[in-house]
Amino acid sequence: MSVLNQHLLSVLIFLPVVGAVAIALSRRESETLQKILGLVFSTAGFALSLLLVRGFQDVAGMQFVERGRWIPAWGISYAVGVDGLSLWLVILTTFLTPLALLGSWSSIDRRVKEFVVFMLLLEAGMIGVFVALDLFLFYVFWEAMLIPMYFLIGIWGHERRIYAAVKFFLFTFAGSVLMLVAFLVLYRTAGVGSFDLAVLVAAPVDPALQVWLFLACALAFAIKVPMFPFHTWLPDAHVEAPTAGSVILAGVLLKMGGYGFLRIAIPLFPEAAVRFAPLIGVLAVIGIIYGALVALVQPDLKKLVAYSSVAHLGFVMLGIAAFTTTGLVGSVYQMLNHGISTGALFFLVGMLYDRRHTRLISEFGGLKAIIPWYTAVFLMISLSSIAMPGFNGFVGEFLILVGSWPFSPTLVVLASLGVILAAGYILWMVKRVFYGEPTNPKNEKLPDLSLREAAVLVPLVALAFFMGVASPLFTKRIEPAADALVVQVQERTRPIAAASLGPVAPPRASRADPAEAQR
Amino acid sequence: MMIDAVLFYVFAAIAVASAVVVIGQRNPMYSAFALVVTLCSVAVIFGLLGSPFIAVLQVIVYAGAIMVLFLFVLMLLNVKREKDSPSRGQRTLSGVALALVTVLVLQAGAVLLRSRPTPAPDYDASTFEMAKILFSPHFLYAFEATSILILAALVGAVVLAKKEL
Amino acid sequence: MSGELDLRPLVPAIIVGVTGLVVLLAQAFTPKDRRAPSAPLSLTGLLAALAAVWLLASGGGRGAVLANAVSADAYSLFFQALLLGIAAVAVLLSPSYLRANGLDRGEYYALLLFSVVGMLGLVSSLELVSMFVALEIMSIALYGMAGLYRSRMESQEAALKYFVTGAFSSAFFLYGVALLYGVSGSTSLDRLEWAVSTLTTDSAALALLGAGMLLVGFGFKIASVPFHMWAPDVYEGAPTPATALMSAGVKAAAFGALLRVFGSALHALAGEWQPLVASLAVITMVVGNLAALAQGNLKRMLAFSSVAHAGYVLTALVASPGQAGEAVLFYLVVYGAVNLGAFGTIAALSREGREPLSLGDVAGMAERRPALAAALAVFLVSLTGIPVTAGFVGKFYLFNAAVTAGWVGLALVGVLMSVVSAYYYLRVVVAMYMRDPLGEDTWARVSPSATVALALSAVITLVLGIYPAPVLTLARIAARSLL
Amino acid sequence: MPSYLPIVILGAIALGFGVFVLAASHIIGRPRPDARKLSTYECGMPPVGTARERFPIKFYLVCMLFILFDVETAFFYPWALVMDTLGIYGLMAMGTFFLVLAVGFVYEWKVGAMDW
Amino acid sequence: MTPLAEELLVTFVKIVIVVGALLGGFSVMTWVERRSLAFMQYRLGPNRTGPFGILQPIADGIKLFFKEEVMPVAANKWTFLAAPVVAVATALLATAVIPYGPPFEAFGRTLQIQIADIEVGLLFIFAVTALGVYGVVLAGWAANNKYSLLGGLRSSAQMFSYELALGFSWVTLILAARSFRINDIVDTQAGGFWHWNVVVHFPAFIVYFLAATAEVARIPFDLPEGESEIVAGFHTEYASMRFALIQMAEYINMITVTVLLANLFFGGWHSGVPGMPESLGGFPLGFVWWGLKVAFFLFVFIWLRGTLPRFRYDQLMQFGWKVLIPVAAVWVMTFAVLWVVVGGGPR
Amino acid sequence: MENPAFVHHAVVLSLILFALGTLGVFLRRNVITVLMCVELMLNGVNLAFVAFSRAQGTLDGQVLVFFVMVVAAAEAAVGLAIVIALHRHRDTLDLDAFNLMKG
Repeated sequence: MSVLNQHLLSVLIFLPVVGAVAIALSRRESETLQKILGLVFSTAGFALSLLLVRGFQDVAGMQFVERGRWIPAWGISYAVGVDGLSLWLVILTTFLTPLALLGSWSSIDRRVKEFVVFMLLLEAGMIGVFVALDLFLFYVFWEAMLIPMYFLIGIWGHERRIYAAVKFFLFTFAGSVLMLVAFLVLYRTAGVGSFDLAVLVAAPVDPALQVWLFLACALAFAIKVPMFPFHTWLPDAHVEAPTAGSVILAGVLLKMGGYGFLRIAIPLFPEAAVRFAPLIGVLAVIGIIYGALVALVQPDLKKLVAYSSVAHLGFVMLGIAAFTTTGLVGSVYQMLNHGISTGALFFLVGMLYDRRHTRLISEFGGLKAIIPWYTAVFLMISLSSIAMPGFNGFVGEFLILVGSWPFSPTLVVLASLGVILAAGYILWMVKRVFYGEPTNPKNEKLPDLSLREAAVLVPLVALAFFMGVASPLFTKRIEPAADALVVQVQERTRPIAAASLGPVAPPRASRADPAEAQR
Repeated sequence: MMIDAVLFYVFAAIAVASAVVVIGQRNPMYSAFALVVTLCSVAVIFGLLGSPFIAVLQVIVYAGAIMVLFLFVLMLLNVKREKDSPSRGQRTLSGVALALVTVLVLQAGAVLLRSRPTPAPDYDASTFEMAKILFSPHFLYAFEATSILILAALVGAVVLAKKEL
Repeated sequence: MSGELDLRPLVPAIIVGVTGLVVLLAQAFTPKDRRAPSAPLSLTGLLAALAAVWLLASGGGRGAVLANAVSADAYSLFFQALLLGIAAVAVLLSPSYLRANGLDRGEYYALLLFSVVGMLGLVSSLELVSMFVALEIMSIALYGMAGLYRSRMESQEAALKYFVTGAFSSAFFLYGVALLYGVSGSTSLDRLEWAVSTLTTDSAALALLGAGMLLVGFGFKIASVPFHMWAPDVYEGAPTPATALMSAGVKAAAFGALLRVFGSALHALAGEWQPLVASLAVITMVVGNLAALAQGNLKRMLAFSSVAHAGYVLTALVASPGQAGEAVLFYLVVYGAVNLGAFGTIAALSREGREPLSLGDVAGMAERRPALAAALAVFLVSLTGIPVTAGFVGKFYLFNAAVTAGWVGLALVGVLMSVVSAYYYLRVVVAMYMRDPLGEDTWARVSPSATVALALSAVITLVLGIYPAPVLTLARIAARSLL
Repeated sequence: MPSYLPIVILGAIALGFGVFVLAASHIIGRPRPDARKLSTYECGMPPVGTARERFPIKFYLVCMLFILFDVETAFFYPWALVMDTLGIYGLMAMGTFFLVLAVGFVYEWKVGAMDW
Repeated sequence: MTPLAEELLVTFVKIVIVVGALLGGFSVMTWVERRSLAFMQYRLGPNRTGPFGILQPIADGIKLFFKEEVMPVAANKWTFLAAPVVAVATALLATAVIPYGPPFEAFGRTLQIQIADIEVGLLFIFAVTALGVYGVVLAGWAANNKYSLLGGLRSSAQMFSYELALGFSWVTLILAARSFRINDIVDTQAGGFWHWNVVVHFPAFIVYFLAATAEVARIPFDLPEGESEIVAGFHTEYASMRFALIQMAEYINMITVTVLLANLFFGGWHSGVPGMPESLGGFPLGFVWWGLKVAFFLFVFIWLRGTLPRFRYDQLMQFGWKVLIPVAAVWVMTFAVLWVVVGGGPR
Repeated sequence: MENPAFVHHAVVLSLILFALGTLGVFLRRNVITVLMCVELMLNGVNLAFVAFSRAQGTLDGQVLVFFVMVVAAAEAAVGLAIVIALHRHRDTLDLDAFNLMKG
């Protein structure tokens, strides 16, 4: 492996930081320079992240692993790596960030420097969360990206931005501090003197304790996802955030919740996870239906998209709760899909907002005739969002529903109801906004997509298509990791199931080797 | 030894009685006088406990210097009696404090009475021996630090009280 | 006798003390219309003392000297370096503030240096009386500093309240010392440790009573609830750089002594006092944070926050001395840097007797003073305990210690209260970054020395948040010498 | 008999003497009070206001100096007692103490706390 | 007779002797002072009552006893009454540890006219004198008179300012004697007048003499009274026996410092001439030397009063603080250095 | 030296004085009286030191009294200076009157 490959993940994390520092040092007035620099750094990051895909092998286990001593006194190391679960999420992050910067090129017109800096820092934090292999490191990134997001919402958001920013911050912070305590307790009880994920996974935790630890972690992740009933921060944050913020928030941040379950909560506390799976499944389905129903009655475009996120992520959680290989693959895939389609939807809503400074559905109507290109893109993304076959959304939801069948047919049926509802609210919205006669005279002079906007949207649309058609290209990378996770959890939980018959010695041999445990 | 004990209880009674006056008086001037009496009684008790030097020092430093300063300030500022009627909240607070302190004192007193350390071995309790300990290296740091303490107090007091610097 | 008279451990304190004398004399002999070079002198002295600490440390430190009264073990060297650093930063913050408020007198610096002498003594004493004298030096000098703002009634009130509570707590401290002396026949910590480990039930009760009273005395100094009521008034009324020193230095020094007494000398009684400390920690965190929520005045808010932080630090005390030591030491470094920075920012903007104290005063700061706002934001984020700032690592360490000792509940209260604290810290950030400025920017230009101080604090806050390992290692070495 | 007992007896006698004299004079004396006699003496003028007014801060300062230097002498006495056994060490110890306070003294002097 | 009762008896006798002598001394002193001053000022002084007016003090006493008692209505009654008692009690108490004359053999035991010989003798005097300030402060405050209050403040400020110098002046004596006992200090001065502390500790003597003069408020330091500014100072409102008690206290204090002066600096009962016999026909000659010294210095105080003008108050305070105290303190350190260099005095 | 029986009662006496001082700090509103109560507390401490010194047969306790006295003196000097400084602003010594800062 080349030097670059050895340090690729670190480069990916710190390249945006370097960019942020460079921009922070530039003069306040040179705004264009700052924007260009931001774009250059984030695009470079994306390009480099593609190297990950190229070098990735379709096997389970961590790749591109990098370890360094950090705080040896506590067994904290700087450990990063990717596997199938995180690979695409990293790419998604690096992919969406330049687009978000490009998309808000003109809509952000004040304090540009800070905006770009925060965006890049946010990117670094998000990548860090996805690649961290050490609980401490994970937590650091997890919390660290709160701050830039908080500023993005609070400074460049809309009318109730401060309320939304503080709410966002406090909700997620409250959730994550409990996770921190859980980590500390785990560290103590495991007694391995290390925060390394693999090492901790290999150290068994008393199931009674696991329940508490799992709940603490799950709370943090559930808030982030957000799972019903912890979702109340999300509509506020999404609606009040600037376009770029919404895109990143929906596109990447929410994924961190689901990813947290897969990477942290389930492997560390498998027994508890299995025990709580039904609850999660039920909540997930409630989220699907609730989100869809609420979205149905939203008069505000952005709110509608926001609630659709609640529904979509319900699918993700359902797949995770089902805990079959197919379901997990579907969940990860659905996370990517949601990132692309909802990201794109937020872009589109933002572009409309830039033109009309309103997001009320009732303000629009018959836009198809005025801005045809825009309409076309919107339509395609909508189809992706409602899981139209041929688009990426379909693959994800299908996998999830199939994978969840063994888990609970009832829930699958109910979730399918959610699919139909999604079609309902999206299409109804499309109808009201684009079809019919232009009702509002203010809309008559709206310009169609600019070249820059097209440049933002085209990759998204293309990807939505591509992922719908060539899904195996993606899923085959996810599968080994998902499979390994399922196997590992089953191995761990089986002795517990048999525990009523008597103590069964845990399979020590396999646990001693972290790599083994991962598989 | 009989005489010692009698004197001890007499002066202990005087000390407590005058201490009660200290905290019971509304006129700070009387409190100050009562405190002087307490201090002198305690000095006598120091003497009875075999520390004549400390007894004398108590009078020199406390009664002869510190209390004079208090009286001076009382005279300089012409301090009046405290207002007669404290508010209800204050009275409640005082009641609570009184009760609390009483309970604690009873508890602590019981502890103190119960814990009798081993009887003292024979030792030379002269002032000379005490002075040797005072100037032993063990207390050297505290001793030298004391000079800084006094200096800091000096500077602080001047800074606070002097009209113009 | 000469063997015992190894004065090297005292060299830093001696340097600082002598500097204080020089500053005082310089002030006395400077004509009325001229200004004494107090700040540079003080800074030189503090840095020289810092160098002395470094030399001592590179020489491997010293054990107990002066018949077990004082030591320059790693523990005290660590604290001495910390306290000298804090004092140096406080000195850097002072000149512009003092000039802006017409308080520019050498006495201020002299008192500051004397209080530092006290702090140094407090952390290096192995003996309760030396400790007490040191405590008093520190306190008395600070009473003077708190009341220095002679034209302002608030300042005098602050001095009075600080004094009354301080004197009251000293008496408690002393009675505690007396009782422990009654138990052990000595005030040396090592003798005490020995005596405490061989107690009968009756004398154990006595020792516990003494320990409790000692705890009350320390409780006042670290401003833990219910002994905190002075803190907000004093922090508000005192000149701001003095407040910075008070909040960072006093707390560090008092915790240094507290840990030495309770962690090592009285450790045999840990089973008895730990629940007490734990409950103190809980009420301190809860009351401090909830009270801070209600504050509109920045200095008061920071005061209550410092109360709350005393609670966080107390949580670590339930751990074994070694681990508690590490955590507390590291946290005090962090806390020192952050609080100096936070109060320093307020002080640096002071002009003509005014300073930014309300949220309205800092509104829109990010657009007018981006660097300053960023620095203050870093400090506040660090106080909240969010990663990549040192505050996070510090809290992590503290709560880790509590959890390791099996007190998960304490850590839970701690983190939940951190969430509460996020609300009031963020309010300031919101004002600076998300609100529009009110009126003209009439605050002072930040002087070069204050810039250095603030930059230093901010850099330390960030660096320790990202790469704490070296300081952690030092803290561990230092804490180990406590055992 | 304890060596201090005579002092206690003398103290009692001294107090008793004072009280006795006052009481005797009270019994013997023939008070004929009138308003003028009982009014406060103010060089023959009717008294103006009360005597309990505020007085210069000087008195406080000098008294403060007194108590601080008084405790200094309190250290000198035991030191003088054992100086013989301490030798150079005692000299250095007290010398340092003395010098620090000398600085304080000079400071007070310069700052005018001793000017009347 | 049990030993305890015997001891008590001896103590009582001593106390009666000392107190009686002091009260007698007080009376005589007033007469001597008035006569001497008169002679110095070319007048006669009291000469009607008895031969040479020797009975004048008794007449004065009787007069004061029958005098009308007056207390201002605004005064604080009990404090007003307590002040003279405190003054005279502390003055008497201070005399407890002073040896009056040498130890002598009588009734088969060694006796000394000293009420109590305690370990911390010299400091006891210091302490009791410190308490003496209260008499002044109380008197000044209680009368509720402007002159009294200001006078009280002034007197007490003067007293403790000089108390400091006084205290310092003893330090070197203690150092040399290695004891707080006045007897020990006297004994270090045996064997010739060049051993007297006035020679060895000359600066201390100067400081002591000036400070003591000021302490008992004798001219030129009698600032507490100043007819032109504060009338009679703190005792403006005092009359009859109350006034007499205050006067008595002042004279007793004066006698005390004089006796101390003789004891501490002038060899006490040691003659100062080597080879002088200890006693003459069973009578200890020490009493003679001692008596002569005390009488001489008592006269010196009167003499000073007759010849010197008084200071201004600011001069007085500045002299105390800026001259006397530094000199005393520096002398202490100098002496200590010399002591170490020389290697200590004779043991 | 044999211990007299009242040594322990002296300790209790010290506790009583200390407690009375504490009580006074809470009960009295006059600043100067409060300071005097603190002195009373310190005096209780001194008595405890001396009594324990006697009971333990070590002289350290007496030495400690020295330091306590110095501290008491220094505290009195500074405390009363503060009182005087405050009095310059306000013609009262009532602790409750000093409530400029609230929150």
